[in-house]
Amino acid sequence: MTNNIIQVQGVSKIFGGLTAVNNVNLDIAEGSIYSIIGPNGAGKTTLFNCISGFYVPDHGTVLFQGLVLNGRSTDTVASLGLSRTYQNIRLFSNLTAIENVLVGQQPRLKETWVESIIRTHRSKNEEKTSLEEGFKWLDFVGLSEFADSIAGDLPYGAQRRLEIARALGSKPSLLLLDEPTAGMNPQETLEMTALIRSLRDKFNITIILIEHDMHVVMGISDYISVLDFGNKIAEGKPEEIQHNESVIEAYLGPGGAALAQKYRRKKAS
Amino acid sequence: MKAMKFLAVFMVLALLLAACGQAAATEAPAATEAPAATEAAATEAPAASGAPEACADALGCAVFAAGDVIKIGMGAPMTGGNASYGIDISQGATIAMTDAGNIDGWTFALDAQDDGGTAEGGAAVANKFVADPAIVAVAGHIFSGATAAAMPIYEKVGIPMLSPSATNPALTTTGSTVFNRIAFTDLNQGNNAADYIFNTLKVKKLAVLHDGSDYGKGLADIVAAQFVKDGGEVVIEQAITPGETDYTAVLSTVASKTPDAVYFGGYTAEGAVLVNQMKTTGLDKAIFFGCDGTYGEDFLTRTGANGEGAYASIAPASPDSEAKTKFNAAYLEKFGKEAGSLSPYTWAGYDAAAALAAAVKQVAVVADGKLYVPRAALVAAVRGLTNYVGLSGTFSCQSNGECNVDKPQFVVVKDGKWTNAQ
Amino acid sequence: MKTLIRQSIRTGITFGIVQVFFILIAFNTMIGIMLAKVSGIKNPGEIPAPKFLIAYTILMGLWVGIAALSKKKSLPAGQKLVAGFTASLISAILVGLLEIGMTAILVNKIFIRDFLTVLSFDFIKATLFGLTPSMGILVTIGCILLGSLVGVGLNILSNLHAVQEHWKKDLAFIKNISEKVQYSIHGKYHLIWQIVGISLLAVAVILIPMKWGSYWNYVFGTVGLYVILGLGLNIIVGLSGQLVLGYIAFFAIGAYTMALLNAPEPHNLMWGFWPALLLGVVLSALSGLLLGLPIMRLRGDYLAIVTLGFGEIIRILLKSDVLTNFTGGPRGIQNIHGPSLFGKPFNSEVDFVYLIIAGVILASFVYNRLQQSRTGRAWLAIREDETVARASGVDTIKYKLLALAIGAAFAGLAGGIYASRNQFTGPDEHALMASINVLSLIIVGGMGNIPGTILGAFTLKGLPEILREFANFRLLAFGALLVFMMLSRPEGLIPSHRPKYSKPKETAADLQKKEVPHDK
Amino acid sequence: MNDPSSLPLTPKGKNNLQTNTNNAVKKIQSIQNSKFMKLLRPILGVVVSLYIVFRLYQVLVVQHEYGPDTWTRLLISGLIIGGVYALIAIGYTLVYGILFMINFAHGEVMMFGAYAGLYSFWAFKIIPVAGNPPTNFLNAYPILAIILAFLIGMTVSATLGYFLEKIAYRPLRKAPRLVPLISAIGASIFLQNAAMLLFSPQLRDVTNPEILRRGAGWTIVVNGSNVVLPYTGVFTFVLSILLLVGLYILVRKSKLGRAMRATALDKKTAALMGVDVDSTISRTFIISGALAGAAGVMWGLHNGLVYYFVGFIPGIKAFTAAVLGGIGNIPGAMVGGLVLGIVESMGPAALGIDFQLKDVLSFLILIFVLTFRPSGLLGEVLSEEKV
Repeated sequence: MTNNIIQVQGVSKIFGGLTAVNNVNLDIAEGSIYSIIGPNGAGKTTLFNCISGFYVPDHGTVLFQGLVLNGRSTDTVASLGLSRTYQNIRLFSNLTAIENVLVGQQPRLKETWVESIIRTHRSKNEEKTSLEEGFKWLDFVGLSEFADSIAGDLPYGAQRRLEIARALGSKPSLLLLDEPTAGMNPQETLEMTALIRSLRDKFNITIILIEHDMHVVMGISDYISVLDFGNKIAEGKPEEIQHNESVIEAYLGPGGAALAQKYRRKKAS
Repeated sequence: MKAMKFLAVFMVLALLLAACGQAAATEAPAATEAPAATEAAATEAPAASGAPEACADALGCAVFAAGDVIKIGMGAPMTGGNASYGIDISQGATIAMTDAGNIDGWTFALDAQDDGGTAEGGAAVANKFVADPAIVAVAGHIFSGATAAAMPIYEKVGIPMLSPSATNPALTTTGSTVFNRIAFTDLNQGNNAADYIFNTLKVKKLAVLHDGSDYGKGLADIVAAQFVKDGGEVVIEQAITPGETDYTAVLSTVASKTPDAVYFGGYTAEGAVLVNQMKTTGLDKAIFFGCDGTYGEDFLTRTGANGEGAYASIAPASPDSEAKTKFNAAYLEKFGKEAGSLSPYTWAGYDAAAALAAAVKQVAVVADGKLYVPRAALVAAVRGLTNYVGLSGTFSCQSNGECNVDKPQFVVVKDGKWTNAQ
Repeated sequence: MKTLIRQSIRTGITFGIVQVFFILIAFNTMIGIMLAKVSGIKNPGEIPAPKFLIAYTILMGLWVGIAALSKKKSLPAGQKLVAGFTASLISAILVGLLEIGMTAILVNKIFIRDFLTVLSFDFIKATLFGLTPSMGILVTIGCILLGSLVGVGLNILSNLHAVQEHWKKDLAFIKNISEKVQYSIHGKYHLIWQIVGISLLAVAVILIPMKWGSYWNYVFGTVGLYVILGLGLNIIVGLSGQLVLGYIAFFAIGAYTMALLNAPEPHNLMWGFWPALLLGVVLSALSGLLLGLPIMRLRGDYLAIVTLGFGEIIRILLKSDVLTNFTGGPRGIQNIHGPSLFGKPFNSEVDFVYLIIAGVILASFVYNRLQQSRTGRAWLAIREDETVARASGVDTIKYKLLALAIGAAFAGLAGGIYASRNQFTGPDEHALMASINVLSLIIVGGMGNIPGTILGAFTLKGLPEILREFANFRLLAFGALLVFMMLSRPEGLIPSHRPKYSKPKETAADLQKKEVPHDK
Repeated sequence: MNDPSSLPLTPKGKNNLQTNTNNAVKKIQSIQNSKFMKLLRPILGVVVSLYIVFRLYQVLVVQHEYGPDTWTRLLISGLIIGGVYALIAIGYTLVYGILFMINFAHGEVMMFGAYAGLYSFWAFKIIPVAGNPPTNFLNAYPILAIILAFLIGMTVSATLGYFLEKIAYRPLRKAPRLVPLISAIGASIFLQNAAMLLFSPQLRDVTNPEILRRGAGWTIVVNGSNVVLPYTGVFTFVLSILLLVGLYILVRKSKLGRAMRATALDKKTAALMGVDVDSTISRTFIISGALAGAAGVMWGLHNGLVYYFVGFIPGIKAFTAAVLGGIGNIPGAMVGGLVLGIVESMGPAALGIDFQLKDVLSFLILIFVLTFRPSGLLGEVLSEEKV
């Protein structure tokens, strides 16, 4: 049996009259890189929000390592080992980079406020190790030299990576990345792809990815689901998705499949 | 750079102002033989080194060189929502300083400081006065909270107080030697008012209102208790929020109890509004009975025809003595306002300051070109005030510091004027 | 040139209005009296001698002149002259118009004082310098022009090359020294400097209160209490980002706990100072929690208005008839007993100053420790972005409640000391303005740091005391200064900086040895 | 694999089990926590509602304290004060909607309007008009006099509002949000004391024209007793409602209204679309100032009392009303104002508590409403971005 780290079972989310996510099922294997793609407004981020606890689904359940996540507050979800980043970067922009990463470690720390005041042996140790780990994460995403810079002042690409470092602070077993390469140039995109891959390879973190850049998606995904108007219209390995007609139609509109066929043939010839 | 510049300007400004303050504080008398200002003085003063024969006082003397001014302090709310009291009373007291004349050329001046009417401000002002050797006595403070906080500070150095308006009954129960007041005591006024309402006005159902202040509530509680004791019925007791201009809601509920009269403990500001709004809320037949806080010319102008038949209680002084007329004219000339239009305590403010000046005159000694004001003697002189005739009454201080224990005189508005009631 | 003149006319009108306003509130005579006092006249009376009013008018002109040329450094001298002259002429004309009006009042003996109180005949005569009206007006205009010319002259002079060079040199010298000092503070003598600094501070703290009179001890004691309050509110507003406007309610709870447990009236419990203080702190913290529970979902200004309401509720309840028997009602509670330590009772301002200093040190210590810990970072994260903080695993409700409780506890501490120092507390001590004062002090000082809070407390509580000489102008001046400070330094007098974290040393070494970036 | 121990992570598939047990413990705790928190609010709601119903039952049915005449009086008084609150609250809501700042000095703007009205009426009283008997401008042309007084009051307050924004708030538009608040507080203190020094701290009475005499009114008979419907009160209420409706139409329909809404939503984009943001904000302040001025003159006409502190309490109340109704929301401010007015006048009587505690009651209502509807009765109208 494959070890499914997360199971999305029949999840729907309705805003007013609009069904943003409709009866979506996902089974995501541990240690995989799983991409969710779809045109703008397809409900990808809403689905993300349902998984990470920002929204409570109207129907269906989300199981994480066998535990039901529905209705859990986001901080509980985070402490269970599920971290995320955001489509439009949401760093603590007046804090320094290292402080951002230290905040990310919150769910694992045990120091209480009384200990903070008295500064016990344990709290000293904890502070020291969390600082060490924080710097290691900054190193890992290549930002150690910016440790004391204000997060809001960092260049765009660095902010994206810092967001990932912050999410890693809680030692997650599942990481949700919402368009991690949006707005990056090809070089930065390459680096980001490598970073994502090494996260899985080195630390066995399962990764769910929302992404528009098909090069990235096809390059690193183990498995892909496609959403359109809140419905899952296809899933499969990258090659399968590439040739799935309903996917192409979703992206290119009716008649798109034929168009793509023609284009592909042309390219091949 | 900008930061540096700003800070520099700021610091210089602050220093300059502080220097001004220092200059003002120290410029007055050349020296104090027994330096009352410092902490040490309180305990060591009697041993005052080299005190001249002119000053043989347990607490030392305030010493004034030629040209110095004898200062009488006053702590009063000069800013904030109650500023009209402080400004008015200090203006009344200023005129007293002019009228007090001089002692062989040494004149009096009022040093009125803003205490905001709060304990914090009261203590700050008291500490400032204690540090100023030219302050011999304090006409104040105005509000009870400030007074309570200031009392122990003056007590240590022997500065006598004579408050025109702090009515909190507890103030005279702490055994303070320096605190005295010419304000009416609530007990005296309230009991008499209740008796008068029950016996003379034949009121059987009374509504009691107050403004939630120390003064108003104290008075209202006493009236209510005494009225019940007399055999009447207090149909409703309500507190209103001071400073507002619409009391129709509370008056409507009062009206539903159909009282024969409404007693109000508080000041003109709210009293006049109540009187005006009683007419539209179904209380048009009830008698309005105020206290010394609602008495004054201002009440008449603000209520007009609505005020006809309203009662108040005042200290028994002839309402239009010659001195009072003269004072009213001087006040209008100097401050552009009718006396009593800012607060009902204008005359009391004058009286407090004038009585203190009189006490200073009584104890001051002139020797070798200097004026000595012995502090302990002054404290005793103020406490010993007997039959002092002021604008707002005749005062004799008792051993606890209450100086106004006469029975109140009741007055009623008749044809737009306050007239003595039967 | 045209725009320059237009600008100058606008400046002139603005300053003309300001000066008319100043005269209508009798600011001129007040400054005149201050000038007289400074120049050594002991009792200048209520209306100062004409020469001081003339000096005031020249000063006003100087101000116009300088203001007309602000932000116009590079203009040639001739144009500066024109700008200054235009501005001052316009404002002088406005003042002149006012004085013509006042003359009419004077000549026709109109009683205007029901509308504008200060315009007594004596005052009008004094404003015209005791001269005939026409002469008075001319002298006024002349003085303003003269003053502005002096201002322009000063401006031109200070912008001369030589003068500027001189300034630059001086500045460079100062900067050099300060850099050296900073270097040595941060450099290898770090520890020594720290020790020297702390011991100097300690000596000052121990010695200075003895030298001050009781007045300055009282003032600085008050400042100290507001430092504690400021630090507490800083935890709530500055660190965890919750705008609380009724903070003084917690102060009231501390003060009343002390008062009820430690005064003969109304309950005569007489617990003694220390237990009462402790209970006050605990009760304040609990009330912070209780207030926090129902309103945790609110943010920003909603929270502000709700807490403002809470503050008012506490004040009104303390004052109300319902609780009179319990709290003493509007009378407040008197005769609160002070503390004693090892048998020595505290009975002077000096003793209390030491107690307050101890309180400030305790509060700063706790604040500092919390700020630099996991807790502090959680608060900052909540302040920055509550949703993300939550998704990063910060239990936001817990930390927000914690901030409220600890902040409230600080206020309770300050309240307890305050009540026993004044030996009195009453409901009107704890009005809305007091809350606003505390909020203002942390923002004026610079939010989120201890030195800022201390400077803010000095400014906000010390300044009104310094401004005492201004009598009833003092709150006016205070309000204007508050606006001015916000305009000139919106980030506060001492802005906060984020702390620097140095990479733990052995880790760096470890990394070099072990960690070489690998990809599979 | 290369040395995973150097990194602070659970190596592949090793420690997940342990993490899970830890998590399980945590999970249980957090469930307890969240259940408690979730139940807290409804329990609070039920308890408070039950208590209110119980008190109402006691006062209205058991004790039967007040007859319908009293209730009518209370309702009238509440509606009138509520109308004024609403008018002031609009000023807060407009400014808050566009700048997200509490214009703390708004009450003082109203106070200056009240003074302007006061002095206008005085001046009109002095101007003589020939006739038999000779009368004065105020009573000869009362309607014109009232209109003029309102115009003067509104102009003064609008001017003040304009300069307030220009001097004290505009330079701070990019500063952190608390900074303009403190600036506003400073301006409020300044204006209060300026009024005190200019006009003296005396409490003044407004001279009403004869047709709007204070205390006079239509009499209606309720339950056998006369209830007075004062002219000034009716005038105040009707005028407030008219002004509010007018403003609502202005904001909904006019070009300026569109510009205001656009600026409120997103200043940058609005500027790109050709909206002059600065002048729109200035005009917002002018409008809110004018409304406050009108409220001030009404205050004088109805309550008859003007002094330098007169704006402070209505200012705070009106802000409460704006928040109660949902800030940024014009109908909300109106509803909030009226609700607050009625709660203040009828609440203490209905619940049988002291009138002294009416402010406690209104703030408790505020806390209660916000606990269940965190964005006010009618919901806030604010841009997403700001939150």
